[in-house]
Amino acid sequence: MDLNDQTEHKVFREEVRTFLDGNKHLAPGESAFSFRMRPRNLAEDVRRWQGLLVDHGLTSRTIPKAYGGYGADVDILKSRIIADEFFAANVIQGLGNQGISMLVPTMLEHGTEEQKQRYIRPTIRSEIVWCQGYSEPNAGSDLASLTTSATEDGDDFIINGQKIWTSGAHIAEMIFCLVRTEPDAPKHEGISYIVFPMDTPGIEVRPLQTMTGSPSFNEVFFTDVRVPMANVVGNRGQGWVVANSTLKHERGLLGDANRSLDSLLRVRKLLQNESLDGRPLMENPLFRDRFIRLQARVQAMRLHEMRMITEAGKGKGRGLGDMVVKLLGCELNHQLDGLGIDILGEIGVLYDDSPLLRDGGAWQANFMFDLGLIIGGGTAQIQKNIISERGLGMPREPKVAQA
Amino acid sequence: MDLNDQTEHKVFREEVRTFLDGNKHLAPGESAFSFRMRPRNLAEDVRRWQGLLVDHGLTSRTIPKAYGGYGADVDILKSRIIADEFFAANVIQGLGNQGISMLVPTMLEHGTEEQKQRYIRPTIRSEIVWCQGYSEPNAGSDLASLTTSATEDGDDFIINGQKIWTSGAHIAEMIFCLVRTEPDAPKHEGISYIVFPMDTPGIEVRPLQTMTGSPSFNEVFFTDVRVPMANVVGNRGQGWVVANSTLKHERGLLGDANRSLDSLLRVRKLLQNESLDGRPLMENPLFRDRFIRLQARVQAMRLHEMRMITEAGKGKGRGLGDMVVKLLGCELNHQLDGLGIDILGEIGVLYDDSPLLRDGGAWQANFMFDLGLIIGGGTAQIQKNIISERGLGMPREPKVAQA
Amino acid sequence: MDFGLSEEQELIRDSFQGTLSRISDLDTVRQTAEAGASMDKSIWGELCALGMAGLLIGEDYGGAGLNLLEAAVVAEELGRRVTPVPFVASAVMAPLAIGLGGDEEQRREWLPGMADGSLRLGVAVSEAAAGAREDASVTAASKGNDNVLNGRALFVLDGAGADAYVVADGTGGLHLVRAGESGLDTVDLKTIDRTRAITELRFDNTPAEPLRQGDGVLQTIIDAGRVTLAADSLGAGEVMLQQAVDYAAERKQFGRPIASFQAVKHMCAEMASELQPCRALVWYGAYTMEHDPGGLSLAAAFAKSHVDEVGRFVARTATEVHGGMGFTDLMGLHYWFKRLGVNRAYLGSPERVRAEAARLQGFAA
Amino acid sequence: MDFGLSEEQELIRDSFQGTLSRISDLDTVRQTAEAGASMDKSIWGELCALGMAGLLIGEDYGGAGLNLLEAAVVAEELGRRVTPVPFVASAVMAPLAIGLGGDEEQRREWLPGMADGSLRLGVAVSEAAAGAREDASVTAASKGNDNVLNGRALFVLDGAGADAYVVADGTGGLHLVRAGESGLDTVDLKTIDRTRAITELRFDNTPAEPLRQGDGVLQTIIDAGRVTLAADSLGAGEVMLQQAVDYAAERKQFGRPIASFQAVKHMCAEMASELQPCRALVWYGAYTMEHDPGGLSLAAAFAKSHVDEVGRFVARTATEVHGGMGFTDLMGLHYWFKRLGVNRAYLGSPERVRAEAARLQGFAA
Repeated sequence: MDLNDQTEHKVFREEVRTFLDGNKHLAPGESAFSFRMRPRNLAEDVRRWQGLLVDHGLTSRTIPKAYGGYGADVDILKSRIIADEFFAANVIQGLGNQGISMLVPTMLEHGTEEQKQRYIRPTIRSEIVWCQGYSEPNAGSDLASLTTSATEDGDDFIINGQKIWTSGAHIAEMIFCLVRTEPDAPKHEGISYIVFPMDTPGIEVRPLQTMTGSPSFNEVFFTDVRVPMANVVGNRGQGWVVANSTLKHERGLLGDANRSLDSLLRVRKLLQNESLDGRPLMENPLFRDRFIRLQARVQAMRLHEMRMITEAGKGKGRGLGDMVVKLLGCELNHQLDGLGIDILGEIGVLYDDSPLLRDGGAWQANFMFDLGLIIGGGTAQIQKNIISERGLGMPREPKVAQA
Repeated sequence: MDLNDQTEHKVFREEVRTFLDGNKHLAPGESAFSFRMRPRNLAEDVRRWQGLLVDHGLTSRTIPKAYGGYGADVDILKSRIIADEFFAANVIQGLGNQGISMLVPTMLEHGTEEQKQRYIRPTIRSEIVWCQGYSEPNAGSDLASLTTSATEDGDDFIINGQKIWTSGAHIAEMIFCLVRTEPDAPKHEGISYIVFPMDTPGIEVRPLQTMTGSPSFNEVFFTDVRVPMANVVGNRGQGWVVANSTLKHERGLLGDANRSLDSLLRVRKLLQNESLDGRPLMENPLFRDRFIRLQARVQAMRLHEMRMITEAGKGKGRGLGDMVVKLLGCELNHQLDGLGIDILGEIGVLYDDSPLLRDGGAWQANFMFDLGLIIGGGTAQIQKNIISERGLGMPREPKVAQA
Repeated sequence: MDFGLSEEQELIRDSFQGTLSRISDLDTVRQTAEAGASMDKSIWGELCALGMAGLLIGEDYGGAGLNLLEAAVVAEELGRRVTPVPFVASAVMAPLAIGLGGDEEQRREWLPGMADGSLRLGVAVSEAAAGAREDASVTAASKGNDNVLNGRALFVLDGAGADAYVVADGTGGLHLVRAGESGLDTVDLKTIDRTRAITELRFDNTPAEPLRQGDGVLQTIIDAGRVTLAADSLGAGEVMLQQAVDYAAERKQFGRPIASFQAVKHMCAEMASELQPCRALVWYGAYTMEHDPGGLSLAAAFAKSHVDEVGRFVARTATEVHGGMGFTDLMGLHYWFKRLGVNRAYLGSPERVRAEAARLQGFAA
Repeated sequence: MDFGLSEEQELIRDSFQGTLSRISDLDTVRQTAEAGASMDKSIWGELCALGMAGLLIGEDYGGAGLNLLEAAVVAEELGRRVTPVPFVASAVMAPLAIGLGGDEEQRREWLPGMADGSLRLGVAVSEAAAGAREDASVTAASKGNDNVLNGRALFVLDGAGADAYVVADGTGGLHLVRAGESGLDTVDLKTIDRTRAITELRFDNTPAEPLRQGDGVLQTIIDAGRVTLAADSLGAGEVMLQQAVDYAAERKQFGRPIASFQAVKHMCAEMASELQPCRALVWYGAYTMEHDPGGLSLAAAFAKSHVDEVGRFVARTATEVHGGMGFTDLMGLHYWFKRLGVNRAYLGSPERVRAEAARLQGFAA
């Protein structure tokens, strides 16, 4: 175990700091976090910043140069150093949207050379923003039962159906999407993974009102949407396998320890700055104890992430340790939000543009949004199924007898 | 809603108090609670006391006179008054063992006139002590899969098999038992409910060592045990129905709010009497908050019990409100034990005859025993199945397809 | 002993249940909420016609002369329907404040209008009930012949659009302040719960009329408010459970209703188990006001704090059972979620209320 | 950055794992426990031959000169096997106390015997680590040329049969007291955990030798002890989970293995989820002792308090998965249950340790 930087890494850390000193004035002020909460059109400064980071190898480091990346070898510690230094400087990191975190790795693994050439560079530079078309109204946890159909017509597919929970669909240029191309095959085997522009005729995006009051998600309707068959990624009918590699990326993304740390620091500020009957709430032993409990959990998650990164660096496969991250991380964030709300008391139920509101209403918004994340990306129940089955080797739910 | 005594009840309360003033010197000193923990031979004074209570209608009040009871009408409030006054006087109440609480109601409902005449009077007077032969090593939660067999031989059954979790088998004179009399019938339909003496040849009782260190339970082995067919209670093959009425009684019995109240008072004493660094632990805001949380739960359970008693008195059937009592009550007791242990710190892990031990080691013993109760009498998981299916009308687990 | 509702109480429940099912459906709630109105006047009118506003007001003053248990029964129904009308302050705390704390003249002046619903009152007791945030505090002083208030009261329940306010000063005295009085500023505070409104009051030598028999009344109205909020939460929680059960029966995944999955069943069983005993706790809290006033504060503390905790658990778990649908606005589940959220914060958080329960029993200084 | 064990550390783990699987099976544990011995001498001998007792003792004194991380790795294995040998006090806290707090003469006198296992030491620091119960307190005084102790120390770890004791006085000073010294009484205390022994020490002008460089050492050995207990609990918890998974695969009810029921699967998934990140927390706590000593106390507090809570959850849940079988003695599951139970109480309850964590960060006075 060695958590100190070696010489090469000390040099690299200095390089990152130098970059930040010289360029942080160009960084968009908005925190990555609030950006994630409310997808909106990427401001020009965000795209410029992203391009700058790509050019300096401070994001998408390991993407081959041929596809617009930095072409660096995998070096977990360098990634960590980047994250830590950006965090310390309070500067927005490289974007972690669905195109970058999900489409790019999938395409690198399954795409044709032409697809890679065409899509990866603009995606990592955020010149193309993607949305994900997986869930359907009747295919949530049971994703493989999706029914959006793609029927052949010459060299094209004609797509009809509906997607839901499509985050960012209203601002995305492209969608990566699961459609049923082989209606007669068993349900996991008739699905294809396909990409197409969101301005293709026949696509309608409707914002989905959620409990937070801001439409973070959309419904997307397809009516006779014509897409060339060449846009399938991986083999036709094998979309389930292709998508599952992507889903794994999503599950990692959702339980991010940095996000928990950020929340924890905000809770600490509340405890220090808010008062009740004139006394700072940090003096309240119950809240303090809850805070320390959650602090220990955040610390455990951060260190666990470092252990997982190390194991991945040693070429160990993703195991139980990775599977638990989403379940624990989402729950931890929800608990942190709940503590924040409780510390604030009646202030904690204020919303919108109410006077006295703290942190722009983020506490309530996050309390709901993080509950949404416990549900989304595979509900907590599905996560527990996966952990018990794939992680612990327990049997799958037995098949149900036909009545 | 009226929680005050009416004139008749005021008079009755006075009668109970007078009885207690005049007779409490005859009461066995041992509390009902410690008695339950460690079944042992009933001392003569316990039987005498029980007989006295039966004669005065202070227990088994509503059992018909013909069968040795007091023959009183159902009067929930009078039962409550008895319980309250005995509790206040710190005097052991009428016994609540398995014979009285389970066998007697079952026999009243399903027994023949001869069975009632023969068994009820001595049972309620504790002249006969019963044990319950339900669970088997491979039939725990799935009780109906029991395999102890009873094969016909003239007018007798010959019983072979094994029971487990038989509390008090080593001191019981009689057993009420589920055996499979119709091996070819569907599993719920081949079972009979049968009673017989524990000194019948072919019965072997072996104490079962448990985590508490004291053998509260037994295994009971039957080898060619000969029992007259006339000892079946209810119809042959309908033992499942007969037993289920009894199980319901058990489930009520296990989640007794008086027991929780008793634990709560003991926890309060710990908080007041124990100190850390010279300061009473009641000054610790964390323990105090946990105490008040659990106090609210105990209060909720006590009041809920009163509501359920009232509803039963109005002839409403047993519903959701009754089903939750066991689940909540056992969990609550376990939580109270855990708080006691935590308050005691290192003293709380002492055991046996250790110096410094508090309350004879009851805190650890109960922490384990109450966990055993969460498991026993239908695990918490089975309770939740029942609540969701029978209480909330959710569907049963679907049948599993044969592989 | 009879631990249950009387026939009359059941009748009240049924009549509110029937009326509310007709007039307070989700569409109406949604319209009111989305319009930012936090009160539906036609619902208010119909419920006042049923006697809601005068439940706790003596018959001599045009009310029904009933007790807190009846108010709790009604609150539960309002919670079930997340009905957008003022109740806890306007129909419970304020009538009790004036009924118990006002002299005959004050009762004559205020109660009849309150009983028929033509007068609505907000209640400003948050600093006493939940603790003072920011620099909130109210002081009363004499100015000439007048009694005036100065300072700031936050989180005034049912404050928006009220005709007057019952205001607690820092010493526990209660005052009546008319809307539009000189030196009175009101600031609307929006919360996650769009079905009920709170405000902030700012006093600058604002004329106020002291309640002349106010001793000990402040704690009583806080206790009554706590019981009422607990009843409201109980109703909201019960509905969330029922919605979860219903949704699970309909929603299919993996070829079967999700209600047949053990994980979903157990989530529902746990909600049901936690909710069931809450009713007795709420009823008893309400019952003590009339029959064991010395026990009211403790009983109210148990009811409020316990139901708050159960409420948070149920709000979260029922939403989870609904999956993504629970997170959307489509089914409106979040109206109940948010109602439970604010009930928890009002009139003392569970932590604070438990600390009071400890003090009441002599366990803490 | 490398957040993992070195090859050497993995070798140590594997060698203890191999040896323990051979010598510390459940039958042996049970025999020792049922005999009331709380230590198996042949196991002790074999483990000392592997270097267990001298792990943290410098090579100059016959030890392996390793660090707390290696001790944590070993503790996890001992927890996995509920091995009935003294470790936390005898092989971690006492060697550190003398290594850090003793002068060269004291180190020369004690450490070699401790390293080879011929000397076993108990550690009496409960009053400092967990708070004083009853009238426990120890005072040191000079009497002539001698340093003597008076008073009473409770819950002395690894105290039974020890050759000497490291004792903290009320001011934080550390002393060595030999077994059999005049004015020393020992009282054995039985706990639910039959695999390790604690005692009480009573001092009546008992001659004692102060550790001459003791400043700050008391807190360090408490921190090291906390990390070690957390590691022991982690091992015990991991085994309980594995046993639950194995039992569920075997046990059939309703015609299928209970492992196929979602409720059982989810209980196991929850245990696994809670346990997984504990390892990093424990390792990091151990790592700080060498690499970030200023951060040791806080890291140890997080490790101890969090693993304590996870341990209670796992102990209970794994027992539940076993149904009645978990409650019997047959499978011996309760040895792990009880080991987790006492680890929670020793060297500071989670509540107390969290309060310390708050103070360390300046959040509380």
